[in-house]
Formats: sequence, structure tokens, C-alpha cells
Amino acid sequence: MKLQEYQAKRLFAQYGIPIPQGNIAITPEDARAVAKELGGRVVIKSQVLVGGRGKAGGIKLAQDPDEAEIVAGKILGMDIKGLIVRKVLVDRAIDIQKEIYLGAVVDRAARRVSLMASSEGGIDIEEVAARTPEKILRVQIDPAVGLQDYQTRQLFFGMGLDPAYIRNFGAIAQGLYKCFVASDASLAEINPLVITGDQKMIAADGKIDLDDNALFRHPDLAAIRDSDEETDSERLAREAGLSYVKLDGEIGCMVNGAGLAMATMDIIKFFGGSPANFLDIGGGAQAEKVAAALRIILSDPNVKAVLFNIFGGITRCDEVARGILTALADVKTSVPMVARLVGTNEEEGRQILASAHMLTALTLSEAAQKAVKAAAGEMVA
Amino acid sequence: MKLQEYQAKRLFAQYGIPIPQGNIAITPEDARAVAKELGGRVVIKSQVLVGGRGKAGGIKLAQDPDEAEIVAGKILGMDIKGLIVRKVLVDRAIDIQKEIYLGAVVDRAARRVSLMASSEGGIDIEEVAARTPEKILRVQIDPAVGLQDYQTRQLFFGMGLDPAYIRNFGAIAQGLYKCFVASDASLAEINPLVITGDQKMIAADGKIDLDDNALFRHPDLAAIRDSDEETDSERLAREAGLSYVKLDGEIGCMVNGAGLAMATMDIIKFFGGSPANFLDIGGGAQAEKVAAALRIILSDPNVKAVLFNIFGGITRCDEVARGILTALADVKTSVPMVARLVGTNEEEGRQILASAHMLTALTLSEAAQKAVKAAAGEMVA
Amino acid sequence: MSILVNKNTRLLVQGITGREGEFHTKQMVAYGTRVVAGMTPGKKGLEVAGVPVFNTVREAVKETGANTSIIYVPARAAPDAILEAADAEIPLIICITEGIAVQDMINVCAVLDWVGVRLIGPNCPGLTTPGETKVGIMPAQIHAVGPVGLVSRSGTLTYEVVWAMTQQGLGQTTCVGIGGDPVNGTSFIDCLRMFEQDPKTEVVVLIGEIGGVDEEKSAQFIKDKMSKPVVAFIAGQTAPPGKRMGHAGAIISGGTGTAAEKIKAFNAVGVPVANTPEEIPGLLELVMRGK
Amino acid sequence: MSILVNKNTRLLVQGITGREGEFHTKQMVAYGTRVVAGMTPGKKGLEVAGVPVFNTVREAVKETGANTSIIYVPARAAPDAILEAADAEIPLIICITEGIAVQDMINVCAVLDWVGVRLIGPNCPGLTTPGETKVGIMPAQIHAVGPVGLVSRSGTLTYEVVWAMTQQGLGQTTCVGIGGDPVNGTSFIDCLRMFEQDPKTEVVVLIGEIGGVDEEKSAQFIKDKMSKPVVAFIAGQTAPPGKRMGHAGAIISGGTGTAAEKIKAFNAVGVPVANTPEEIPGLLELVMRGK
Repeated sequence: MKLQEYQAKRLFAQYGIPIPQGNIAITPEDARAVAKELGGRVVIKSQVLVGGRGKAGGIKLAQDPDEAEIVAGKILGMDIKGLIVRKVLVDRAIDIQKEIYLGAVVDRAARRVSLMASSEGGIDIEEVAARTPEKILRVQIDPAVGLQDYQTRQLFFGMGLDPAYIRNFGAIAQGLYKCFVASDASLAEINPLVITGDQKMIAADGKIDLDDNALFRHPDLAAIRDSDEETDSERLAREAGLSYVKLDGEIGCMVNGAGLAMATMDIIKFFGGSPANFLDIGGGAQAEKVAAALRIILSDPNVKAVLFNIFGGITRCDEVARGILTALADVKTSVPMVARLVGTNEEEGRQILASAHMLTALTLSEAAQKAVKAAAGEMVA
Repeated sequence: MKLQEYQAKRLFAQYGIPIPQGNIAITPEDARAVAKELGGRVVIKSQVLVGGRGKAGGIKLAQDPDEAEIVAGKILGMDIKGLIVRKVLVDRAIDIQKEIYLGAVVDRAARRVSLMASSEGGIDIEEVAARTPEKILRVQIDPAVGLQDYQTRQLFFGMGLDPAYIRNFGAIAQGLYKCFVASDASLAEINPLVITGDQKMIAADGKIDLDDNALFRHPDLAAIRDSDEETDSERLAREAGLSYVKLDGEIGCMVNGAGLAMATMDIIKFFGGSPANFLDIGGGAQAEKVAAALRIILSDPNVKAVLFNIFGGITRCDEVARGILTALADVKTSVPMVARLVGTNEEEGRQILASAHMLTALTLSEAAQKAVKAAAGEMVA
Repeated sequence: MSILVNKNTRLLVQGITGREGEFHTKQMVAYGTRVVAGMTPGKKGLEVAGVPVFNTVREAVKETGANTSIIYVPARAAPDAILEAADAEIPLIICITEGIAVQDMINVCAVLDWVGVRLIGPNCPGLTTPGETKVGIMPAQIHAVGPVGLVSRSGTLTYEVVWAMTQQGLGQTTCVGIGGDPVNGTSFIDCLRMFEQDPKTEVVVLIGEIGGVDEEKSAQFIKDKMSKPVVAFIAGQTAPPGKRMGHAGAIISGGTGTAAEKIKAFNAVGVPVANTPEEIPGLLELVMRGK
Repeated sequence: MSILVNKNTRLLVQGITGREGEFHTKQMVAYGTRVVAGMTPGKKGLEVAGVPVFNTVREAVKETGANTSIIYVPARAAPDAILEAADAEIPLIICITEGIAVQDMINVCAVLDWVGVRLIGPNCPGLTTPGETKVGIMPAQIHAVGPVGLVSRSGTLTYEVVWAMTQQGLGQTTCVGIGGDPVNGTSFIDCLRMFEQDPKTEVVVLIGEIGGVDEEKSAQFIKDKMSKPVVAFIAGQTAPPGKRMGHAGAIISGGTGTAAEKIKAFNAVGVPVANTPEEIPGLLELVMRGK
């Protein structure tokens, strides 16, 4: 689960990390009111969970409340990479002297949390990593003792900053690590961390991704999920316990197992088609869950064919077949479907589907090829 | 720093450990009021930092508020092993079905925190350890992950308790460990942990020793130090940064270094004397601190001789000598003194003390023998 | 021969009285796995599929000589279960459980590294040495005895590949699912090293997916340390960045972890990468002939 | 020969610009110790007694090849300082600092054990190999070169014993103060093992005190593993139970840690225990003659 910028920054503030004064606005009038209360120049920032908001025109300065209202009016309702802006953050503008980067991530290879810092802040850290990897400094944190001050000093001196800021930086780095651990984050970034004209350090932007597997420990964080950011399909899938990712293609897929689901998408592509989604029904899915999955697939108007690829182990093919029929009983559709069911109870599954007059296949390649042809409107048997 | 029982139990309660309802009383009337509020039978417990309160008559039951007032009246003001009872804890009496022991300690050999449990609760755990060591179960806690549930289950099943209590016990054990770590304790004991007639587990008594070296992290705990428990000398020593322990003997000692201070006491004993105190002035002590130390020693009416044993390294003998003279300028005393100063600036030190007409010695044995004789009223030179 | 598990494996099932634990215990017993003990706190004295249940792992090990443990407990209890097995000095632990918080795994791995215990998983299908033992949830009938070692981050995709191999007459020494989580106990390289040393394994199949850099490191290891041929498959070529594809570990983030990079790394060291699972048997025959 | 430190010791001083750090740096340089670097964050470019100061330990090691570090920083900063030295792969760290919280030391020791770094202390006087190097705060003039290895939990009591030996013509190979805290880096046994292996050491003096069971374990070790004679002294025979005698570790609690038990343990394995520090040289001559 990803937090919006304003949510991330409010969480940072709880761990002693300085953030700009500001507030959320959902109308231009709100934005004027916030700007008036703050006084002086403000920055108006679209709250959407996507990178490149600035380049897309979703972040703008305003000199006074009047301009704040006008600017907010332009940003609210914008479409940024497919997401509609429904909230803006109105922050007091900062006098930026220098921008650095500070982030905490799970370092998979080291199996530890790493803290990363770079004197090249304010821009996409991936660009820095690609262009000047030596400008990204990194320390790995031993879980037995947590982040040590010497590690924050290694980052600090490595960036070559003015020693006057060493305490500020150390406190912010410790706050970020504590925030990361306490909220079970998988990513927590301050980019940029700004050194201001009046000699302070402040988190001008924030990003936090939470570990979904640990949300049970954080009901307070789970409760602030921003449902604006989910499509209806994504919400339905989440509620049904399905792993679902919408894509731009035409062939809907329903598969048991994440690796096999990815492989199925890849094979559709390999045979010239394009997958409409990733969908993993998980292990041992019951008919009801399968039906929910099919309804979600069919609700995508781009879908021109559906491919069922089930390799039954714990999952029973007959149960999947029953779920498919359940969904087809409510949703009338003319979309062609290809079923490839192998493994546990495959015979029973095929018999159940016989009534639905579906295309069938024995191998994954055969199934993918049939689905690609069907989506292209070609007759297949 | 040791916490009183009521302080320990209140701290336990913050970590979800059930404790009896109760409150503190400093007068018999208070005790009646508390007992009335609680209703039913109560137990009245002297709050002094010493073991064996029960045997000494410092813990008694009372059937009603009238009896509570009478019993509290007897306990308040009692002298238990040299400590005057100034507070009693009035707790609702518990219906005891079974008593177990649960404690967290620093396991020095393992360099970890250990949790110990025994089905033989309610009595001195040292007795259990001596008599039936197999009845003490113990798990060591890895600081990287903390106390694990499997460890609490090992203790639980090892004690052979009714599985119905497994969750209660697990929660109490986790609470105790969290309390131990969060308050930087060196010892935290629940003895007894009581299984009640109504199927609950409750901490009937509690003991916490805090790590003095970590008190800086716990101003809240440092603030509840019970000064009733300190003698004036102990308080003065603590405030002057001296390590001081009062003993029952006649020869006051002032030494630099804890090991040497203990060895000095031992040698006094070896030569037939008895030390009046342990006193370590630490490394590099200034005259002022030395003077404070001597004043504390001389305030003990049992002291019949004083031995200064200084092996100068960082500590300068001249500085010690100056401190001694400073103290002797205020405190007029006829107590004989033996000075043995060696190491850094020993000559200067001896010259400064020449005016004070003290006994001197070159070796520790010589010094100790002279002090023993002087304390016995024998003339020495 | 084989790696990690064989007919001498004496298996303990942690969470044996749960729905999944019971179901798979029966399946494993039916396959011939020597399941010697089960463990569920407070359930001592029960039996599941003829297997005695104990209250603690220590007790189970003491009474039965279990030398391997498999864990079917819910995600919140799994870190504790892993540490309990390690504390009882079981040298090989397989954790099937999906959905363990990543910071819990960071802490658990720190302890396991310290005590020197091997963990397979979590979020994995376990492992099978055909004809000897099945320790996990893989369907039994897809396997056959043969010269191919297999290691995979996936579950059903593995079955697909194994089944395709078995149908082509290519049996397996051991099939290991290392799991789809970002932080796990055993890496591809750990398994490649063991397969390289296993006399019966002639060729290795590696099934990777997007996320992390374990495949890239494996390519380097194959180049530097392996004499046996390896064939690879990478799932997720069509996965978009920033989206978690089911597995917690299957995510392209920070510009790394793409299938293209992984395929490139394998190609660079002469490891053929299959386009579809069905191509794998053919590639295997090719590299085995080329030896 | 000697143990742990010698003329090849290249010393880094952490906290070199502090009052104590500066004072003892000068003393060590005067003794002939090769102090190659100092470290205080933000003080790069300064010099103390001709020794260059760096911002981080890594930088100091890289620039000067320091192979041992001594720490003179306040108690709250000391755990971090120890871990910084370990992270920079300095294999031997001496921590003089007194008053470190015991739970901090538990955590630090867990990391040090994992990375395999040796810590002497904390709350110790350091160590001296007479004629070669002094790494700590022991007074220089009390030492002489000779055949006695010494290990102690105490500071000034050690000086007393060393001085008594030196006056009797008994010099030392190395004198090690392991410190008076309940949880520390190096035990008596660690040092006994090294003295046993050191060709120059002919006899060992062990100075213990009340608290813990390190002395009892040492007695067992001496019986099982040592060929060289050992003489002991135990401080605290007159200490009352439950009271901390200065050192955080010097406390009789839970009925263990008494001087009587420790003396009994040594006597039981034939290790003579001196009644006074001044008896030690005589006992040494006795056991050396008896060899």
C-alpha cells in the first residue's frame, strides 16, 4: 500500500522529521483558505500516486491566496498518467539552498534495511543511480542494534555537506529509519531533503510504501488507504483476495499461481497477443472466488478473449470450472474463452465446462495461440 | 536503582501484566480508606527494599477496613532489617490456587537477557535454585528478534501448567520482557505470579532493579527514586559522584578504584580489623570530591580510624592530599588516619599531608596493619 | 543422490493439526515421506495420519529424531515457528507459509545466519526428491526420477515445467522451490552450488521471475563456478514496473529487477533462456547433448 | 612475544580531541605506542600530539592502516563508537569508557560476535605489553619486561599488583584489563587461552572480583586446558550481598558471585589464591620454581 505525499509527510513528522507547514485542499476555495492561513508564497501539489507530477504540471507555485485558488483550480481534476487529481497539498514555499536525497529500502540481496543518501536530491534517484552511481551512498542496518550514528555520519561526510548540519541530518536519518521500521515500510524516501536559506533541513517531499503483509500490525495506517487511487476492479479484487493488475491488452487471463500467471501473460505476448491483466486466484480457490475473478476480467471493456490456465495441485479443476459457470450465469458475454485445465480433477473440470462450449487446449502454448486468434476475431476450434 | 513493590507493579501494569487492585497508604487512616474502597479482604504490605518482609511481620491480611487500619498501624514505623516502614501497599487479597515464579535477568555468561520460570513460586528463588535447580527453567533471548512465543511455550509446558493458561502466561511473559527492555532493567521479577480461583493469572508481588547506567534514558523512572531508602550518607555520595557502601566496621576507607577499594577492605579484615565502608573516589578525582568523601566517612560514628589508599595513575596524590586537608579544615576530628599514597605526584602529596601529622605507609599491608592498630586504640608510628 | 532431502529425511510438521498441515501431511505420507512428528502447541497426544503430535519442537526432536521441519502455520505465527525449529537445532527448515512481513524475515534471517540453519522459503512449494521424499505441497504425480536439478521462485509454474520435462522423459534429482518473497532463506546460488556438487545431477533448470537481482548473481556464479549446463526461464517479461505481481518479491522497482536484464545476464554467460515452459525439455536435451 | 598488542600495533584513538583522549594519547605516544590516527566527527584536519584526526573510522583506517582502536568517548556514544570500529573491520577494539548501559552492551556484543571482532572492556584500563606498546590508561612506569601474563577485571588494583611484581623483579609479557562491567567483550578464559599459547608467558596472574561466574569458569579452564601455572587474587571477600561495589559487575546477587565460591573454585584446581596483592610475587616465584 502506498501513502500519498501528505500522508507520508505527516507520518515523518511523528518521528521528528521537519516538514513544511501546509494542509490538504479538495476545492480551489479550500486552497485559498489554506494559503491565506499560511501567508506568503505557497506550493500547490497534486496528490496522486505517480511519479513525474512536476513535469506533468501537477506542482505549481502561487504568490498569494488569489493565485493559489486559480492554480488549485487548474490542478484539481487534472489527469496525470491516468489518475484524476482529487486533492492538492498546499505547503508553505521553502527557500531552497540545496537538495539532497535520503531513503530507506529493503535491500533484498543483503537481507537488511539499507539507508541511502545522495547529494543529488530533487531528481529521480534512478537517474542518479544510472548516471553517477558513485553519488549514491548506502549503509546496511543490523537489526540487532538498528541504525547507528556512525552510519548516519558516513552518509553525511560522504555527501560532503557543511558540518554545521550534522545533528539535523543525524536526527532526520534516525527518524526516517524509526518510521520505516515502526510502520513496516518497504520504502520510505525524502526527496528532496532541503537545506534552506535559514540553515534548516526540511522534508519537502515524501514517499512511503507499506508492506501489505504487515498491515495487520497497523490498523491506523490501513485505515488511511486512499480509495481514490484504486479502480473499482482493483478494489473488488483486493476484497476477494485476488492478486490483480490491470494492463492495456485484450486477452484476459485467469491463472493459479503468480509465476504461472506472469508466464501466461508472457506467452500471450510471445504468440503475438497482448494480456489485459495479471490475475492470480491463489492456491485452492473456491468457486466463489473464481466467479469474482471472471466478473472482474469481463468488466474490462478492452477484453476480447479470456484464457483460463489452471495447473491443479491444491487447486481443483472442477472447482474452478464451477466458478466459471457461476460467473457466466450472471454476466452475459459473447467474449470467446479458452480453457486449459490440467492436474487435480481435470476430467471433472472439463466435463463441467463442456456445457459452456468453450475452446479447450492441453498445453499452455496451444491455449495461448487459440486465445490470440480468438481475440483477433479469427475462428478457432 | 531499585523500585519499591508498588512502583514495580505499576510499571508491570503498563505492559499489560495484571496486578491486584490496590493503593499506597502512609497512615493507618489512609489504609482504612483504601481497604474500604477495595471492599473485602485486603493484604497490607510494608514497602521497604529488603527481602523477607513476610517473615519479619511486614505483610499481613486484614478482613475489613477496621482491621486494615489496625494492621497498618502496626506495620507503619516497623524496623525491618534496619529500614523503617514509611509506606504500606493495601492490595485486594487474591484467591491463590497456585504460585509460580517468572523473572527476567541479565545472563552475564551468555551476554543476553534470560527469562526464568519455575513452578515453585512464592518462595525465595535462590532457595529453589539451591534445592531443586531442575525446577528453574530458562530461555535466552536473542536481541535481534526479542522474546519469541515458542520460548514462552517452552517455559509454560516445562512447568506442566494447565494448557488453559497458555495465552495468559504468554502475554505476561512478553509484557515482562518488554518492560525489562524498555526500562533498562537489570532484574524484573514476578514472585509469585498467581493462578487464582477464578482462572486468572496475576502478579501478586513485583521487583525491579534498574540499570543505573541507563537511567539517563528514563527521567520518568529516575524521578520516582524513593529517597526514604537512602541514608543521608548514601545520598551525599551519589550526589558527589562517589561509589559508597556503608558497612558495619570501624575503619573508614578512601580508595581510588573499585577493585582496589574492595581489596583494601579485605586486607583490613585479613589483618584483624573491620571496614566501615566501601568508598571509591573514581579516577582523576579533584580535591573537592575527595573532601566530600572524607566528610561522609567521618560522619559515621562507628569510624575509629581512616585509611587512605591511593595508587595514583590518572589520580594525582597531591590533589587527594589537598582534598583531605580541605575536609579536615571543616570537620574537627580526633580519629587517627593512615595515608598511603603512591604513584603520580606521591612526593607532593606526602609533603602536603605532613602538616596534618598523619600516619603514613608505603605498602598496602603496612597501611592496613597501622589502621587496624589505630582503630584498636594502640599507639602507632 | 539428490540435494537437501532424501529417503533419510525424518520430517517434523509444524502446524500439523491445521487444515493445510493435515491435508499435506496425508499427501506426503502417501508419497512415502517419513513424517515422524507433528507439532501444535497444546495438542500433545493427538495423532494425524498416524503421526504423533507434540507441544514443542524440542520435545518432538528429542522423541523422534526429526532432522527436517516443514511449517504450515499462519503468517503471523510463522517467524516464531521458524525460530523454534532453529532453536531445536533442526538443520533444514522449509516454510510454506505465504504473507510473512518482510521485516520479520529480515530479523529471522539474521538469527538463522548466526546459528547456521538452512531455511527454504517462505512462500514456497517445498521440495521433492522424486522416488524418495516429498517435503511440501508439489503435486506428487508430475515428478519422475532423472538427471535434472530444478530450482525455482515459483509454485505452479514449476509444476508446469516439471510436468513438461516428465512427459518428455526427463526426470529430476531434486526440485526446489525457494519461494517468491523478497527476503528468503535460500538463494538460487545456494541451490546451484549444491546441484553442482550432487553427482546425480547432470543439468540444472532455473526458473526465475522479475524482482531483485538473484538471477543476475546466479548468471555470474554459473560462469565462475559451474561445470554443469543450466537452462533458464524468466517469468514477467510483460509485467509493468511498480506493480507487485502476486508474489511479494515479484516487483520491478527502482529500475531494477526487469526480466529483460535477467535474460540478458543469462544469455551473456551462455545460459539458454526458454521462451515458453514447453521449450525447456528441448533446450535441456540440446545442452546435455552439447556437454 | 606478547598477546593482543605489540610493536606492530597501529593505534587509532576514537574521541582523541576530548579531555581524556588527548591526555592519554600524549601518554601513549610518550611510551612509544604507534598512535597513527585519531577520530572525532567533524574535526578532520586537526592534529593531537602530532596525530592526524579524521571524521570517520573508515577514513582513518584507509589513510593510516590502523589495526587497533581505543575508545575514549562518553558512555552514551561508546556503543556507536565500538560498532563503527567493527564496521571498519578493525579486529581489536579497546573501550576504556565506564558507565555504558548493559543492554547496549548486550546488543553490541551480539554484533561483534557475528562479525568476529575482539573487544577489550568496556570500563577497563586497557592493556600494556611492556617495552613495546601501551594501549590504555595504565601508568607507564609500573611495568617491566618479563615472563608474567596478567589479566584483571580491575584498574588500580592491577597497578598495585603490577607494581609489586615489578619491584620484585618480575616483569610482564602483557597486562590486560578486561573491565569491571557485567557484560563485556573479552573474558578471563579468552586471555588465559592466549597466554597459554604465547611462548614468552611462563606464568599467569588472574585478578578477579565478586560478581558473575567468570572466575569459576576460568578455574575449570585452567584445570582442563592449561599447562602454565596460574596465581589468583579475588577482591571483595568482605563485600555484602546485593550492593554494587563500584563496578557495575561487582555485585553478589542471587546467591552467586561471592569471593568465597571463587576462591574455593581456584583452590580446588590447585591455583594458589593470594591474601594480599603483596603476596602475589612470592606465590609466583613458588609456582615457577615448582614447574
